[in-house]
Amino acid sequence: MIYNNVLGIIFANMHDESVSELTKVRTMGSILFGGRYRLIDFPLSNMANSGIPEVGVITKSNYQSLLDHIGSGREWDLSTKNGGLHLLPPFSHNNSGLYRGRIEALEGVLPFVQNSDADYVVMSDCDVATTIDFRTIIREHVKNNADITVVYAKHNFTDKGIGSKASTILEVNSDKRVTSVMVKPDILGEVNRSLNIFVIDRRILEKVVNRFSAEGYASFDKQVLQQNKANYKIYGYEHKGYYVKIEDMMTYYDANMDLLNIENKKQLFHNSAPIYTKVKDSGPAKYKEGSHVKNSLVADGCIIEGTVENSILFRGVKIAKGAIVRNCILMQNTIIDENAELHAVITDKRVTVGKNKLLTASKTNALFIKKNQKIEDE
Amino acid sequence: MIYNNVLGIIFANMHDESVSELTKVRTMGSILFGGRYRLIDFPLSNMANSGIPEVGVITKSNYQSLLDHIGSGREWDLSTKNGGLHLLPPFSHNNSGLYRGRIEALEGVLPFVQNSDADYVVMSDCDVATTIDFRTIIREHVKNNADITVVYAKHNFTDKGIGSKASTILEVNSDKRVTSVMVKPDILGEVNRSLNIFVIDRRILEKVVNRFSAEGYASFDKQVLQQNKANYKIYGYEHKGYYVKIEDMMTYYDANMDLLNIENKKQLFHNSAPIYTKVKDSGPAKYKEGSHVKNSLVADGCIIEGTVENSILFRGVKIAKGAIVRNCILMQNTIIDENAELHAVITDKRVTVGKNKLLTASKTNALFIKKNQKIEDE
Amino acid sequence: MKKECIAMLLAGGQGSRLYALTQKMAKPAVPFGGKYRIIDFPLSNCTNSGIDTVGVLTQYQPLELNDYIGNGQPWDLDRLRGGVHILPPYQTASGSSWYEGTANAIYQNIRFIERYDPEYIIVLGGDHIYKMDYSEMIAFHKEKGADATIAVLDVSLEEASRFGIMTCDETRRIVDFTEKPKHPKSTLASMGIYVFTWNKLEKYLIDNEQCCESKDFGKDIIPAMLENNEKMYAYSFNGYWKDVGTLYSLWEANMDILKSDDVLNLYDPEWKIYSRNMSLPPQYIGTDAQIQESLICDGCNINGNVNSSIIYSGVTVEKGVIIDHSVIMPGAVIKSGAVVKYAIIGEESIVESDVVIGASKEETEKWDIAVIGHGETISSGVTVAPGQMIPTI
Amino acid sequence: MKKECIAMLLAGGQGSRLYALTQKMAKPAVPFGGKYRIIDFPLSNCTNSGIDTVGVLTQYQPLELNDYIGNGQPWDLDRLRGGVHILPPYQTASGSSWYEGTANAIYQNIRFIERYDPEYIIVLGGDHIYKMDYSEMIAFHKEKGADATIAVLDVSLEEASRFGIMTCDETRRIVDFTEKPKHPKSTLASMGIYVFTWNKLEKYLIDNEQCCESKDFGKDIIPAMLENNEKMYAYSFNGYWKDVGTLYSLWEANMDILKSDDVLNLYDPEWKIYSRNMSLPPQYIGTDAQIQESLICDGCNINGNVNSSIIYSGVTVEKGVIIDHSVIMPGAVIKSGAVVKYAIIGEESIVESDVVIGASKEETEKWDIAVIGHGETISSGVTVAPGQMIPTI
Repeated sequence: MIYNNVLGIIFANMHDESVSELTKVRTMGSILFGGRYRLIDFPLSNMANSGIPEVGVITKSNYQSLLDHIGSGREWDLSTKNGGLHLLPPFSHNNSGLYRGRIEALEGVLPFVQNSDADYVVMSDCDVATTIDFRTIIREHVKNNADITVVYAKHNFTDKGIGSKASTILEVNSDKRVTSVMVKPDILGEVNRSLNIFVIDRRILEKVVNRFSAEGYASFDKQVLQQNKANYKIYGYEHKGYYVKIEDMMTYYDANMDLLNIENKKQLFHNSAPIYTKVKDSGPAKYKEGSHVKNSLVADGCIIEGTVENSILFRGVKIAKGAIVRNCILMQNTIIDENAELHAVITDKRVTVGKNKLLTASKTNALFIKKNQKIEDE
Repeated sequence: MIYNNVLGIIFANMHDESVSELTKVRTMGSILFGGRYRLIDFPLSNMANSGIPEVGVITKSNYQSLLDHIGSGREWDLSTKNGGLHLLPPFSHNNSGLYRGRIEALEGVLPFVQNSDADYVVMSDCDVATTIDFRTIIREHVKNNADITVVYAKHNFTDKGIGSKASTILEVNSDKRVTSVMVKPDILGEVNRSLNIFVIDRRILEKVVNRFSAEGYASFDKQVLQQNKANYKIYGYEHKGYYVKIEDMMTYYDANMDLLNIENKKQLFHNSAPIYTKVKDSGPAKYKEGSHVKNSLVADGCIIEGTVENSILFRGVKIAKGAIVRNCILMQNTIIDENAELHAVITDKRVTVGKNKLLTASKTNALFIKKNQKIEDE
Repeated sequence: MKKECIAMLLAGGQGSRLYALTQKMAKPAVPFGGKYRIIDFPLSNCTNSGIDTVGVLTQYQPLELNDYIGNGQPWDLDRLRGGVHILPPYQTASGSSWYEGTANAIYQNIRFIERYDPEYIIVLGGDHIYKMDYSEMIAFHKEKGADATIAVLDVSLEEASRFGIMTCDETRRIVDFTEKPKHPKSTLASMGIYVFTWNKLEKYLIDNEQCCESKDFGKDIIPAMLENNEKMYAYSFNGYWKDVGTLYSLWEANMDILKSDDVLNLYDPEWKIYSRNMSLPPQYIGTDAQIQESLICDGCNINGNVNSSIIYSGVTVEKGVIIDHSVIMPGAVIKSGAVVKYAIIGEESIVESDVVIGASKEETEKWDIAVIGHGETISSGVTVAPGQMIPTI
Repeated sequence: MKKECIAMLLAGGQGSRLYALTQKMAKPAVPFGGKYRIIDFPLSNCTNSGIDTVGVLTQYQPLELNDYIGNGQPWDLDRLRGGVHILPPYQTASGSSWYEGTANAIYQNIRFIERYDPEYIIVLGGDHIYKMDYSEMIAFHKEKGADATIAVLDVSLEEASRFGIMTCDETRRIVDFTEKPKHPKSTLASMGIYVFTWNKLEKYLIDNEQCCESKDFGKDIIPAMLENNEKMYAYSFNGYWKDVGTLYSLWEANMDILKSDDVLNLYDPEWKIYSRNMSLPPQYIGTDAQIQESLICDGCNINGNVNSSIIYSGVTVEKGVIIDHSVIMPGAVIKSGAVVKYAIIGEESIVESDVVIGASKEETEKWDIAVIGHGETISSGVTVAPGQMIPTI
């Protein structure tokens, strides 16, 4: 069974800076998404569903929420004596706990990689939510006799939003061999965008990290993929399934709202490859007399008496009588009091919006309200 | 069930400096002891056996080995959704990860204490190995209507070794109320020595930590027990069971050797209150032809062909043909090659002593060999 | 390893009065309350009461139940010492036998119980919906120095003849017990929850094997103990308690949850009801949905009209559907234009377009709930009358 | 949830030829090799082969076994999806029955198997000691496109008539199979380990229920498949394999372990044998102990003379005791001056001072091993002759 021969590595903090409002109190991996998930649930569930028996999660800072969320890895069936889930905290990296890029981060956890018997390493960031079977990619990687396989997807960059400036762009030839790599360019049109998911031979990974970290380089994309593409057999793998990539607050908002399209939701959540997450044992969602709910995702534990449209409600959200919520993302335990009205608002966990309050913003620039904040008359 | 109403707190790093040879690569709590244990196994098992459902372990530095050892708390049956085992790493403490004493350490984890519903907190360091039922102490604490109960044991200080200079000494009146507290004094004779185990009302603990950390104090023993003994109802509880207290390398050596007295071993390891530890799935200990083993503790997974006397062998130790080991403590996976001879040596994990090597020291000043060291001819 | 108190949960019953729902499933595994199964209630009560060792006695269609309980993790009962243990009947060197009665089931597991050397055991049923702190009942038992304590509920005089009925003196000591009396002397009804001092019970279990045919707690053990003047007390319970032994009472208990949070609060963080999670995405409420006074669970797609109903996990309700006062069990699909009123729809059943199931009390003379078994398909255009039952084939 | 391959472990046998040791314990729960029980070997093989879903079919005295397997954690089989499941017989709406044969036991659990929708199932016994990578056998099965693959061992011609014997063509395809032939045509013996393509086996299981009395793999299913010309292959195994179905072979297998690391290496970090841990302190070897060529486990106190023996967890061997070529099971106490030679002493048994049990082959004419059952006390001064058996009362 080839996929038993694979080690998973997840970078929980990579891209933290791109959604700094949300990562002030947590890692990229522990950002809440889609009503009941955190972003790390996607790479972790994909790895578990692909039969990868051992996964290391590289963290840097703010990882208490991540620690609470993944626990011993039980929900992903990665709570085992052999293999299983390993949190790799910063102290393994020269005690500083800081790293500038993927290469430095990997250098800090090199003993973990070296102790593994695996032939292949699957590496993933937490900025992409998708359902993907790593077994298929590894088979392709083996067939190509590749050193490194980069997972990409076609994307059409327009002049809206952050554009290509947050991505690595690949060109591949007809054999799928990578011929050109652009790191954070500013371009338009349809291109191959890297999803920050890689398959790499373990021994090559060790060599690459040893060599380039000694030379002081930090960026994997620049140093390995771009500068050394002639020295390694680097292939691309096109992921054709549905995905969202979170690059800033606007893409975060849009990615959530995208799930209100039921086709997208179906593509992200297959019955055959469930996305696992921490179980909270909330009661069912309760719709009281007078509730009006349309085109929304609602998690267990919500209690709704007001109006909710085109919105995402995380677990334990309460919408009181007469309240109106439109185009909003309300995270866990948000409370919207009587007759309050919200348009295009993102609330972090445990926000309270008091009676009769009115908060409006636009869908292209949603208003963000910080964790634990109370918006009430004094 | 009163003891379901109790929160446990273990200080894993307290006293690290006293056995710095061993804590260079680990916390006090993860020091190996008695053939198959780590010191934290004792407070953790005592808490589990006393039915305490939730335990926080406060760490500071070097806690990777501790993390590996306690995992999700499964071996202590503390791997539960509610309560269970919580590792409280340094970043909860102002991001600095450093604390000077118990009060500062507690300040860093105060939210954990405040979130608890418990009425009582049992606090323990990792420097004492004993079997103790916290239920009895809590009952006494409740009966006395005490704010704080300090567990102590009678001890007769002689002029040998470190003496009283590593301990807090209590005087109690006939009601067991604490009347006098000496912190690290230099005295002789039989006194009440604190075992660094406390029961304290949760609300009192919160108040004490808030107040004294704001005032800049770090030491619980000095600031609370000594300076404020009139302001709190502080009682002593005499622990009459067998215990060892580890204060420096010499007491560490003696504490291990003490277990070769079968009466001591019986007192430390009851059938009714087992000491749990991480399971390694080693094979049985194997005694080959030519082995001579006397008066020794031998853990599973050892393979012995040579001579072993008055020694403690941890898991996976190999003693080759013709080798002689006397009055030694050999930690996990130590290898003693053919015809090597060791007297009064402590080897850390994975030490190798080559063929024909002779290492001798005295029982009052055992030789310590660092982790992974190889003593061989070049 | 010694435990002060362990629980023995009698989950063996076939639940024949739940016929359509228990053809291939033990009664305690029947879904309830949106995301739960009946057994979640006693198991969660155990966990919340600090009881970490539970023996579950099964013999009828235990596959779903075994699979559902699994390692016990959802209820924090995946313990290295204690935890939840499924206890089926077994063969011994001297022969083999199925469990013959409630007392016999416990008797056959004496060796299991003795591994934990308990002071007390609490005997529970697997077919009641309630939240109860067993630790308070055990404290009462200890305080009274009782040999047996029976949890009791004050019922109406009419109902009393369906229960085991007790008479107590002023200290709550039981002076009389009658199983299903025709002329009840009191209204204190046994809830089928017993705390026993174990060494006392063990003796009666062994004696009972010799003498009695029925081997039952209510019929044999309790009367025998009473006769011998053992110290038996009644522990009063005042909360919500419902026997869900019939299809109607199962439906009614579901409806009770909708009434108000106070009846059976499923949102109390201090007394959570745990259940095995199915890893489904959040429910999606479509643009044509109309939902009033209902509970809906993870994984549902709702685009119809839902009123006063409980929609379990992973249910699809298409556009134009009307669901009223109904219980739709996990994975069912209700297709466009179907009307489901005062009905129970079993797990994974499919109700095709324009089917009409059940009716409200006002719409019909001979009213009762309609029931569709698990995994059934009701073809387009069919009408299922009120009170009709379509069992699983 | 889909699994490519799941294991079904037949642990139901009474093991009547292990009489003294299986009076109150299913055979797979019998202690073996110092700190293991027999079932640790197939379970650890599953884990090490990447099989994370195992059904354990039990019906005889399953208490120890259930308790020992518990949540499956020691073998990494405490999974939320898959993991180890105990499968006892059960009652259905249409009746109830005990398992009647190996094939019937699997047949009765078809619904369990189908929950995992497996391509393959591997059928294992619970009474063999061996280390085997099942994933290689499954790979062989896939490579051959087989319907059934049987693991075979080359035995001597004399032994062959005790086994199911196969004849193969040059592609390893099985052309003939005979259960316990009087005149074996080959020496390829079935180890009782089968890989089946599930949808193929399912059909034969269902057909077999109708036609046959014995409902057994070796007697019915394999011959029927062969007759129908299904693709059946023999997978050769070369490692150590021992049936421990008799007291003598159990003793012998224990002695085998002592011979050399190569026979059955218990110290291989790449293929650990997992077992449930008892949380005992390290063994103490006293000042009067003499130990040669022996295995000793956690929690023992040894102060006597131990030669070529296996001393299980928590055993006490007092001063002046002589133990030779013996197997001392967990928790036994051998008191001062006792002599135990070529014997098996059951769990928690007590051998009082100056007892003599067994003898070496040289010391006696009618030699055999002596056996003391679990929990027995042998009073001071008693002599237990070689070959004598004292069963558990």
